[in-house]
Parts: sequence; structure tokens; C-alpha cells
Amino acid sequence: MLDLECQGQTLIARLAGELDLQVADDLRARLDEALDQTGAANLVLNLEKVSFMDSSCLGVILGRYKRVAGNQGEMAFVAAPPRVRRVLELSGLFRIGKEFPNEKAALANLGQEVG
Amino acid sequence: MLDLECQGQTLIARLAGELDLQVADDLRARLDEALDQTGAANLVLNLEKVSFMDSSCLGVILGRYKRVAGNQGEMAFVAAPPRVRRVLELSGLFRIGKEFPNEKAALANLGQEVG
Amino acid sequence: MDYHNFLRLEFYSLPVNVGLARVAVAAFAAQLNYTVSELDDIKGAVSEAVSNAIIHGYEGAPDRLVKVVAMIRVDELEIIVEDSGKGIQNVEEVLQPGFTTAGERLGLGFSFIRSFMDTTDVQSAPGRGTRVIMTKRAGPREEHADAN
Amino acid sequence: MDYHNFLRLEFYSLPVNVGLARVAVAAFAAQLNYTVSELDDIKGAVSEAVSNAIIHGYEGAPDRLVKVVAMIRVDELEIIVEDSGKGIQNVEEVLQPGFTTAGERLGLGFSFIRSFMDTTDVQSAPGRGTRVIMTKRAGPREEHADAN
Ligand SMILES: Nc1ncnc2c1ncn2[C@@H]1O[C@H](COP(=O)(O)OP(=O)(O)O)[C@@H](O)[C@H]1O
Ligand SMILES: Nc1ncnc2c1ncn2[C@@H]1O[C@H](COP(=O)(O)OP(=O)(O)O)[C@@H](O)[C@H]1O
Repeated sequence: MLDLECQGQTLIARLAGELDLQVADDLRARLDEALDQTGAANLVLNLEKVSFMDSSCLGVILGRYKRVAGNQGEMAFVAAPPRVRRVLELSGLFRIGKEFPNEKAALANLGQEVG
Repeated sequence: MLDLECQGQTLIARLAGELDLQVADDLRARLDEALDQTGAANLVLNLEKVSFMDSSCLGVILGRYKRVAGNQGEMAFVAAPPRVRRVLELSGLFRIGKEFPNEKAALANLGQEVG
Repeated sequence: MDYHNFLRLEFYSLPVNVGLARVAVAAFAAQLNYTVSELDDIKGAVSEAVSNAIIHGYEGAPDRLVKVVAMIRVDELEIIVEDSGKGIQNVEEVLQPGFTTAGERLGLGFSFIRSFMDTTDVQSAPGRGTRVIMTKRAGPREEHADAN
Repeated sequence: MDYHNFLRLEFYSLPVNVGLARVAVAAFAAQLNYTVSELDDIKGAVSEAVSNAIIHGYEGAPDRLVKVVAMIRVDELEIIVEDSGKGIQNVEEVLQPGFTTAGERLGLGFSFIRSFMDTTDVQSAPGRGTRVIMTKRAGPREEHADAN
């Protein structure tokens, strides 16, 4: 469901599978733990492998955005499949982060060197 | 669910998908129609693309065997996936036809030239 | 000949069953002539309504029953998601986008359902439970739909 | 903490619903620690029992209700498939491999179910219906089974 990597000031979270109520609490806890441990300012969400997402996990994403933004960090979305784009658009969440085709572009834009 | 090809005296039936009660009547009708129209003596069942098979369709296979055998023809199984092998074994249906890794080997054994 | 089909599901109010309800209703709906994107909409609507029953209706209690009925009438699917949980005081209010009573939720579940489905009706009685009734029409059946 | 879950399905006695029952019960069973091959066994058992309810119990009538219950108790799955159709006169007799009352069937449905599941029990009353109760134990739950 979640693979994490930190590059400089940015935490890259690669999400996968069906993101619904069943995984929401775990997703929240693991993202918060990674943000705590790495002290990363920015959060890149790679959504390429996400097959389903509903409002329970969109809520988790908005919650992490608030945390990152409160710390003067930025959030970015990478490679959202059509279905996931649809719910990001419907929810207005695309407004809270820029969208990039791949992680490299997202990291470059967030002022990071690719490690 | 079914792709049919006739080579000389042999009808090749390439089965696909979930073979259960829902498709049993249709499978029976289409195999009988093809045997009628081609006058083929032998029947090769290519099972490579079958993802599920239960006793409803095994019954259809046994029925077609009786028809072919009553006409001095032979039946052969090709490329059965492990799950399908399991039910063919459990049902004893492997005894009514030889098994081959591919259509070419089956056709050669049934005395056919590969077209 | 008009095609009718009926499916009822009942399951414990566990988060793991949200995915189960999605899969079962989508497999049922696939009998109609929906596009992949329409089937995704149906999964999305089921997911929102069943999640609401678990989180809001039963407030996380794991062993209450969520009921889902799916009916096909010719080319229309009706889905009913029902709980006998705490119910809703003011249905008009909770239907507003952004209204939520639970932490870190978006208040968009009902908005999603309304986008995904053709019609949505929410019936609720405080202390008695909530029923969400949704319909979605499919394209006309293809000639060979039953032939496999 | 002992894990329990419960699923009830009810659907019309249509052949198209055999696959639906397989998919739903397999998705439910996947919560336990079964191998892929064990999940295939469970699909096979559900397919045989539901097909029997439709063909033999209801003799092909399309609008009768087939009921399936699946229960998880810790690491064991119990599945009950039930119809209120014509019932079985002599259960001992129909359990014999090769016994069938319908044309071009193998009479092996119950034999398959017995191979696929750990225990099988068939209860029937002529004119009242038939209930097939099956259980299958799964491997011990993994530590992280709930963490994803
Ligand atoms: N089944 C239900 N039982 C009780 N209250 C509900 C139910 N479904 C929704 N609600 C109420 O409606 C509100 C809005 O629901 P919704 O639009 O799905 O957003 P969210 O789930 O994000 O809060 C919920 O916060 C809750 O107060
Ligand atoms: N649900 C049922 N209702 C009535 N009779 C049944 C039912 N299930 C099985 N039977 C009887 O038991 C026989 C054997 O069943 P089974 O072993 O599944 O083989 P088959 O379905 O190939 O006949 C059937 O032919 C039928 O007479």
C-alpha cells in the first residue's frame, strides 16, 4: 500500500492498491511517522499504482497537506491514473498540490536535486 | 469463451474464461453445431486460457467425448493450467483424452498435418 | 424479455468489508452494459455509502450489520445501502458539500455519490438508521449480451 | 483478539449469479491466510453448491432465492449454501460419486466439494429445500495481516 523514500527535504510516498476506509488509519499513521522521522518539508504522492481511492483516503491526503503546508512545505501529485484524477478533481484536492508526470519532475520543481 | 478452427478431420476448440453453469448450454450448443457443420471426427480442446472450470462444463466435455467416440473419433486436451488439470484429474476426465503441451503436438498425434 | 436480477448482501460493519461490497456490487453491475468508467463510479458510490454506515451509522462498532441490496430492472441498477445505526437528524444539512461530523473527513461522500449516480435519495431516522437509495441507468443491452 | 467476520448473500436463481457468488465468497475468504490454490478450492465448492441449488433445487426457475452465508471464526471459514427448492429424498444416495438426476451432468458436484473443503454436511427435506454446510481451515494469521 505504501513505499516511502526521502530525498533531501522531500518525502516521496508511493501509494498502491485500493485506498479506502480499510487502509486510511494505517496510511495516516505511516505518513505521519515518516514525516516525523525524516523531518521532510515537502511531500510527493506518487499515485501511479493506485487502483481505487475514495473520500476516506482523500481525507488523509488533505490532513497531510495541512501538516506540510503549516510547516511552509509543499505537496505534489505524480502520475495519477484517470480514475484517481477524477476524484482528486471532484474533491478539489488538485488545488492543494501541483501535478507532475513523474517523480523527477516533481522533485526538480520542489527545488530538489535528484539523488 | 470459445474460438473454433477446423483442420482436416479435427476440430480445435480454444476455450477461455470462467467455464461454469452460465456458459454450459452455450458451450454445448456451439461445439455440437461446429461438429455438425465440419463433420470433424476428432476434437482438440485447448484449455490454455481457461481461468475456472467446474463440473457443469466438465459434463459438457464428457458429452462431446461420447459423441466423438461414438463416431470412432478421438479427443485431446492441450495446455491445461494447473487448476483445470486438477478438476480434470478429480473427475477422471483425463482418461478420455490424451494431454499435449500444444496444438501442434495434439494434431500430429491425431494423425493430422499441421495446416 | 425483460431482464431482472436481485442481490442482497449483509455483512459486519468492518472496514475490510468495504472492498468486499465494492467487488460484489461491481460484479453484479457488470451484467449491464456499463463502461469501465461507469463501473468505477458504481464502486465509488458503494464505497462511500458503506463507509458512512460503518463510521457514522455504527460509529466504528465492528459487529453490526450493513445491508446492501442491488437490483437490475431491464437497463437500470438500483443500489440500497442501509444501516440501523444512529441515523441523521437533518438530512438536508449533511448533504451540503463539506459538512462532516467526523475528524479529518472531507464531508464529500454524498457529493461523490451524487456525481457518480443518476439519482440519490437519503432516508434517515435518528436512532433508527439510514438508507441511501441510488440508481444508475446503463446503455442499451447488446444483442449478444447473454451469449457470452 | 479473535477475528470474526460475517457475510450473507441472497440472489436470484440465475446462472449468471454463480460467478458472482464465487467472486464474493473468494473476496471474503481472502481475509484469511489461504494459498491461491485453497482460494480456488473455495471458489470451486461455492460454484458446485450454488449451481446445484439453481439446477436441482429450483429446477431452473430464475426468480427463486439462493442464500449463501460465509463466516470467519479466527482461522476457519464456514460456508452455507441454501435453497428452499425441491429438496433431496435420500441424501446418502446423492452423495455417491456419479449419481445424478439431470442430463449430461457428472454426478460429481458433491465429490468435488468434499475434495475442496475440510468438512461437508448436506441437510435436506423433500419439498422444503437443501442446505450444504462446508468448512475449511486456513493457515495461521500472519503478524501483519491487518497492517495492509
Ligand atoms: N449512515 C450514516 N449514519 C449517520 N450519519 C451519517 C451517515 N452517512 C452520513 N452521515 C452524516 O453525514 C455527514 C456527511 O457525510 P459525507 O458527505 O459522506 O461526508 P463524510 O463521511 O466525509 O463526513 C457525515 O459526517 C455524518 O454526520
Ligand atoms: N440443492 C439441491 N436440491 C435438490 N437436489 C440436489 C441438490 N443438490 C444436489 N442434488 C441432487 O444430488 C445429485 C448429485 O449432485 P452432484 O453430486 O452435485 O452432481 P450433479 O449436479 O452433477 O448431478 C443431483 O443430481 C441432484 O439429484
